[in-house]
Amino acid sequence: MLAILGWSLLKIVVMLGFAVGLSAVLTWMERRQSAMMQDRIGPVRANIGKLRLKGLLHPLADALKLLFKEDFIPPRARKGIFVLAPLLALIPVLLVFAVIPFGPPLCLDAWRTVGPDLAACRPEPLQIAHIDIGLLFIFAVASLGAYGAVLAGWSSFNNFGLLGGLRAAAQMLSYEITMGLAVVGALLVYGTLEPMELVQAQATLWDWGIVRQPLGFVLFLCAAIAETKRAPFDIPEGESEIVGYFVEYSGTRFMMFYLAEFLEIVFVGCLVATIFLGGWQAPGLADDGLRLFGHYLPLSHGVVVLARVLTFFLKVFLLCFLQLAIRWTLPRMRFDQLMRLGWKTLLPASLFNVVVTAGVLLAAQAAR
Amino acid sequence: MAKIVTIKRTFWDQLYLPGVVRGLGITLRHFFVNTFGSKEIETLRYGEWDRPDPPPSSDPDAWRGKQKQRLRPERFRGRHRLMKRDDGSVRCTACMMCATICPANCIHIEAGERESPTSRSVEKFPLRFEIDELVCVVCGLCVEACPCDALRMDTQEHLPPVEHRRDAVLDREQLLSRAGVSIARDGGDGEDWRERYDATIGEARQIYRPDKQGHDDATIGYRRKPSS
Amino acid sequence: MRDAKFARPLPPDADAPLPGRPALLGHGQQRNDGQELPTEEMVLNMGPSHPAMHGTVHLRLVLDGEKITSAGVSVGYLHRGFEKECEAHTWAENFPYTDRLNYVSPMLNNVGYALAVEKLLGVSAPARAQWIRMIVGELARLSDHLTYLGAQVMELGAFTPYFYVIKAREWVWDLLELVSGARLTHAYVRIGGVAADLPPDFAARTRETLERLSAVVEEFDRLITRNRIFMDRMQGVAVISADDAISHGWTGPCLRGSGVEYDVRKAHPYLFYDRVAFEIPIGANGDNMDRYLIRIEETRQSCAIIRQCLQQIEPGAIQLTDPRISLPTKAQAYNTIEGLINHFKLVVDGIEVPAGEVYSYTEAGNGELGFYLVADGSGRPVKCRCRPPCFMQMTALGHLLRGLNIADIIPTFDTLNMIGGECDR
Amino acid sequence: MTANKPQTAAATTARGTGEVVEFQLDGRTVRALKGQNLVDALLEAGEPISAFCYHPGLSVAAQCRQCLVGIGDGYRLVPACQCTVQHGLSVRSQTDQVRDARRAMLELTLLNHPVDCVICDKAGECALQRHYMDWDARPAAINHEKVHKPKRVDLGPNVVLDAERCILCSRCVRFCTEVAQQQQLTMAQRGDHTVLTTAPGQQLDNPYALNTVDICPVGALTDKDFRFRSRVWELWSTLSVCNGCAAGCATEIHHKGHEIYRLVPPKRWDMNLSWMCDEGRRSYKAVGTERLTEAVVDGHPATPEQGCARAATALALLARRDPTSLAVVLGADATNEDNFMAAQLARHWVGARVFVADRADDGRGDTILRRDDPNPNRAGAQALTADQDATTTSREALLAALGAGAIKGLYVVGNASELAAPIAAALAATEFVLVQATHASALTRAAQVVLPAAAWPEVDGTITNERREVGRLRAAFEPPGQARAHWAWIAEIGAALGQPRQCASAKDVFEQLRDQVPLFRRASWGEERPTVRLRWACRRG
Repeated sequence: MLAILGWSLLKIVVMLGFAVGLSAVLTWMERRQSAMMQDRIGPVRANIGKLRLKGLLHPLADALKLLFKEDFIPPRARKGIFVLAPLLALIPVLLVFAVIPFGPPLCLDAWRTVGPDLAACRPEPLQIAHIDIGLLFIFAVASLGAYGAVLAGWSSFNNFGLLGGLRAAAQMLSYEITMGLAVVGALLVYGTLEPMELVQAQATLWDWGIVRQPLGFVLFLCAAIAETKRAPFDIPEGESEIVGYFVEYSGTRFMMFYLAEFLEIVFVGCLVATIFLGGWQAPGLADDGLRLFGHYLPLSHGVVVLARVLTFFLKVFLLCFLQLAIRWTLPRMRFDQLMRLGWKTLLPASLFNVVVTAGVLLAAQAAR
Repeated sequence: MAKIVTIKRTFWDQLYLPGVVRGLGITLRHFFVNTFGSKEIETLRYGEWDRPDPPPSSDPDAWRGKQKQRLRPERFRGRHRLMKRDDGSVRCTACMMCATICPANCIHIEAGERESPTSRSVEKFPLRFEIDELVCVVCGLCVEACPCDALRMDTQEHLPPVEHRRDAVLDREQLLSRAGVSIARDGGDGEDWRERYDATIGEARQIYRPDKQGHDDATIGYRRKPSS
Repeated sequence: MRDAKFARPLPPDADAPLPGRPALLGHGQQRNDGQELPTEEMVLNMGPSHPAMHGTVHLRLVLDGEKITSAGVSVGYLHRGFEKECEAHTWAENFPYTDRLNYVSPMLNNVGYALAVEKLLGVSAPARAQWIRMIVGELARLSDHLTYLGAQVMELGAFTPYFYVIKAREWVWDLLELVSGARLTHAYVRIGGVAADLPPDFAARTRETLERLSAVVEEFDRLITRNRIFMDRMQGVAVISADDAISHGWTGPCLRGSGVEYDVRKAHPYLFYDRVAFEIPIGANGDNMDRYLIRIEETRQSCAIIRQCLQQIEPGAIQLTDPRISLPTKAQAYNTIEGLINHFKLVVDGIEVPAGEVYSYTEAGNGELGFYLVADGSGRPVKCRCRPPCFMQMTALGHLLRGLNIADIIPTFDTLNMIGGECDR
Repeated sequence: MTANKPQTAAATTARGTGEVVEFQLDGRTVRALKGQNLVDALLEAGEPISAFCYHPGLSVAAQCRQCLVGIGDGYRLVPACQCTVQHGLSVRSQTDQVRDARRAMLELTLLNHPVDCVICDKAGECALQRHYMDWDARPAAINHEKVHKPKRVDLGPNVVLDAERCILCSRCVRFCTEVAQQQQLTMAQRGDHTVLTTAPGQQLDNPYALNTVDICPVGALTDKDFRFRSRVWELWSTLSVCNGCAAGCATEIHHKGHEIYRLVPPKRWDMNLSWMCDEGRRSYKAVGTERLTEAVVDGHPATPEQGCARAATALALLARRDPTSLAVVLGADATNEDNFMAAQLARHWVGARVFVADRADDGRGDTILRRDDPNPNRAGAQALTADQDATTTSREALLAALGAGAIKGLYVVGNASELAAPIAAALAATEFVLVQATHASALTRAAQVVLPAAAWPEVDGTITNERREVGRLRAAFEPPGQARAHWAWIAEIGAALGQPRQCASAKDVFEQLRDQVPLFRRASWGEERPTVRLRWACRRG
């Protein structure tokens, strides 16, 4: 019992540490990366003594600043809901990391062995919670995040906030469907809803979701970015038109929205990596060592697991980078165009994807 | 000749993706060039760099170089300074031309009378000469209006940030702290001023109305009828 | 649909429902025709302090969900009394004030004002001064259009292109600073000429800068123009017909967007615009996209004009030598009583412009910048009326916005390119 | 009206004889007075013509040759100032020959003029500057060393000479001889070494010496008092009337902010020509310093409302007891409006006796401008008490009544300058003293209520000079602190006494005065002459 508790705690620490740590880094990256894309320097001023780290201390400074800022609640706001909304935005996105596998099953006793028999040593899956319907859990919990935005906008007693909240509700509901349908293709291919099994099924590059489901990948990425309310789908914020649902928030509460946004980026990265990019699988890295172009390098179990964990983190990081790059390149869509894209383009395309996938699978079954 | 610029959408435009990929290509190129390659960043770190000596004007790299310091052009209108005479006294004669033309009314002068003028035609001098650099709009008209070459804006300096507004009001001593000796000699002394001017004008860093401007009598076109 | 309807003369009471469109609801009115849930219109005040409102301008929007049912525009938050201020100063002292009209292209205002006073005086500046005015004026137009382009895409959410063109604008300002000594408020043009000659290596630097600048504009064009998201936002939005545009008094790129080939530089050439070859870009649809494309094309044309000017400019005087108009040289003022008297009288009394009135107009960044001056023979204007181009364009904003989405305010407002300093004066 | 006009031969020449004749000017027919000086006639005809040495109030010297015109059919050039208008005269002014001649003369005048505008007080209103812009406006054509002459020569108590700037027009010499009747200035040396100097053993020291500074067309003569204090174009100008003596000379107040820099005579040929006495010019100095700026009640500072309430209570009390024990003293230095309101209060509101406080003649009058009577408005104050025997309102009567203890309440409008001490000494029997004054005196120190009054440059109003001409004062700027015009205080007290307010401005008071007092029936308020900036006062010099 104690061991299970210990393992769970350790995994929670690793996964959430990674997610929260990366999202903190992302706040810095968002600025520095955009600066580099825009021929600027970006913020480099925060420092402790002479320690500047190219501005890496800025997230720290931001957090401190936001913590000590005045906590302002508009006089005519619905106070209870106003206070609740940021939590509603933050907590679901923290929950979903529970089912993301960040590494292969680990057999701690056999970490020196090359290619141990995992079935024999009762491996510990590097995943906080092993749930058979993991993906459904993800969608179920993630969709709760919409309430945060809607309630924040509504309870602020601000017209701009209200518009932002309404937009958020419509947008997140619409794209939820596409997002779900886009995954269905992958589920059909791999035949499981459990993320760990999904990843294990993508053992070779050929098995990766992006190869098997290229359309599904694009659709999912698109819908996922829309779910996270990032450019070009940042309509609920639309800072140059309606500022956004969190217009009245400040201090710690604003920080929660802020953190939730970056956690969502990490989350989307994790999800895309898991479903379409082979999760912790790295091309050529097998259970017993590195097999590349006919060469074989034996590696012990511990090393392999570590390499795979790092692979997963690297993939997530690169996906985050891609999301930031998109955000700093594209203009914002208009609300009706967004709806049209969602319902008239992405939804039919994802249905089409499901039908075609199912057809191909049926044909393949029939042929076998 | 009109040129119609309207564009029509193509199938590729309708697909979203080509545009997105093309855009990402451009922005990511900038990213990688700036992060790993030769930088195209021209940001100037205001306040972190000191004013360098003015560059030789023919060196274009010095003017807009890739170094951290931005070099100001020769005509840059910076904080004011007052000039001195050969004998070290202030050139200004408190004629109020600058205060008169100043659109911001930021110059305040109080005139005084010298008991024993050290040279000719300087019996009047400014007891107080204050310029409020925060009110100043840096238009340079005061320099243009000064008939004594007493006031200049060629210090190549911005006024540094100040803690209190009163610190931005430069008094006579502060304005004189960067004083130079003008080559201009007023008072109509000597018959050879034209020749002397031609010889020394190269050193005179007069920004406005350079003294060598062309004379073209043919352009005198307008004659107003004099009135009483 | 909506666009086609707008492309007809505006009814005298523009707030009345247009034919073929259901009557718009007033604020607080409820609609319940048995088919939809009862809804209520919302009033949203955008501005005067709002991230997307250039300078300070206030829009009072009545919204039906995301749709705008009516938009009231209030300008004047940046009113500084420019015209009255001019009456209290001499003719030559007013240049710093004109700098602050359209503060993204102050040189064009400088030139426009100087030309107006010269028209009243019946003189014209020496040839070199006119070439210089054309060069700095077109540089200012570049600065204006680059700022517009940057703001346009930035407010649509694409930040990166903004920084590219803003960097290019800094290069333009570097050049203008080289000439005038200031980056933004140049106060460089004078009545009867310009304040100083071009610096010695100006031509080479300008050519080099234009090369880099053109590359940036082309990259900008590639980066954003053919992006479908951008096209969706711009094409077919806020369409105005040529007739409507003219009846609103539109000029400049906005009018040309509706297909009217009118450019003061071509229609009534001033300076030496008849000696350079350039084209007037016009649009076909009169929508936001056309107004945007015209500005991109005009940056190219401006580059071409500047190159031609640099080719044709010749050494010579940069300022009239008539002592009643121009200050004497500094040497004259230091050394001769004639020069000193001249200097004093021009500074204290100003240029004594013969009594009369004049309307002079030039093509500024946003369109026709006019100055209507009245003189009584003294050293200062009796009246100095400025016709700010974007003020006329703002009069149509409310009509353009009716029936559009909230999100369309931004691109529409941007293409009209309202500059507070100019609009409110 | 002509009683005290300086009578010189030139003055009549300037005005002509009164018979209208016609003459030809560049082909057009112009009407002028026969015998009028041609320069004046041309100026009146709107013809631009300039002159340095000619002055309408002085004799003709024809020294500067700047007013050259062609006379007759030929090309003979003569100075216009030497011609008088005759019927059928033919004058050419706008021919190239004439213009070239004037330009050449100006060039000659400028030849040895120092490059001094920067430190010259005249710059901005300098005739040389204006004529250069009008006639020459060309860069210097000649290179030569200018002749050097003495600078900063002390000519007398008030005037400094810069001999280099002098263009030898001799206006000042002629002024001293003809108007001031003192031969104190003269020209010495010859050719371009000619200098203006004082006559041997003399100083430029006469009561009108500062007029030489005014009429000097350049900055050769400067006023020691005004010297370097301000540039003329920074000043604002308000037309008013000098309060120095009973002559009532028209004057321009030149001021900036709340400070007066100088008083100069306007060109009013019907009043004081363009002269003013030195004493009058300096009279502004008394205005600015150590003013009373707040109301004082029983020795303590108070608000205006408290002061008025206290005054009204005391006046009402005394008036109920015995109106004849109340005395209201009109000021010979207050305006007609002030005195009218004071008389109104005395006669109709409380029923008090009226006196006039004036200063005794000082005997310093002369035949030129200065009068013996130092009170600017004695005639006006006396006009308001014309229905009484003059001996009952005189200051002797006042002092006698005070001395007899017949006066319990005293209300003094104005400073009562030289009466302040005697009145204060005789206050033993009074119960209540109310003083409205600009400056502190023995009287204000003895008073129960002191209300700060606006001085003459700060008020609108009229005063009546010795010749019973009503002159118009115009407010140049706001009075300091709580100070306000006498009439406004009286109206305030009247309101506290329960009287309806009838006057919102000095003009309202004046109109009542005009309607009610016969002597003012034909007086007029005068035209509105706004305060203008000298920079924009259109081409001074």
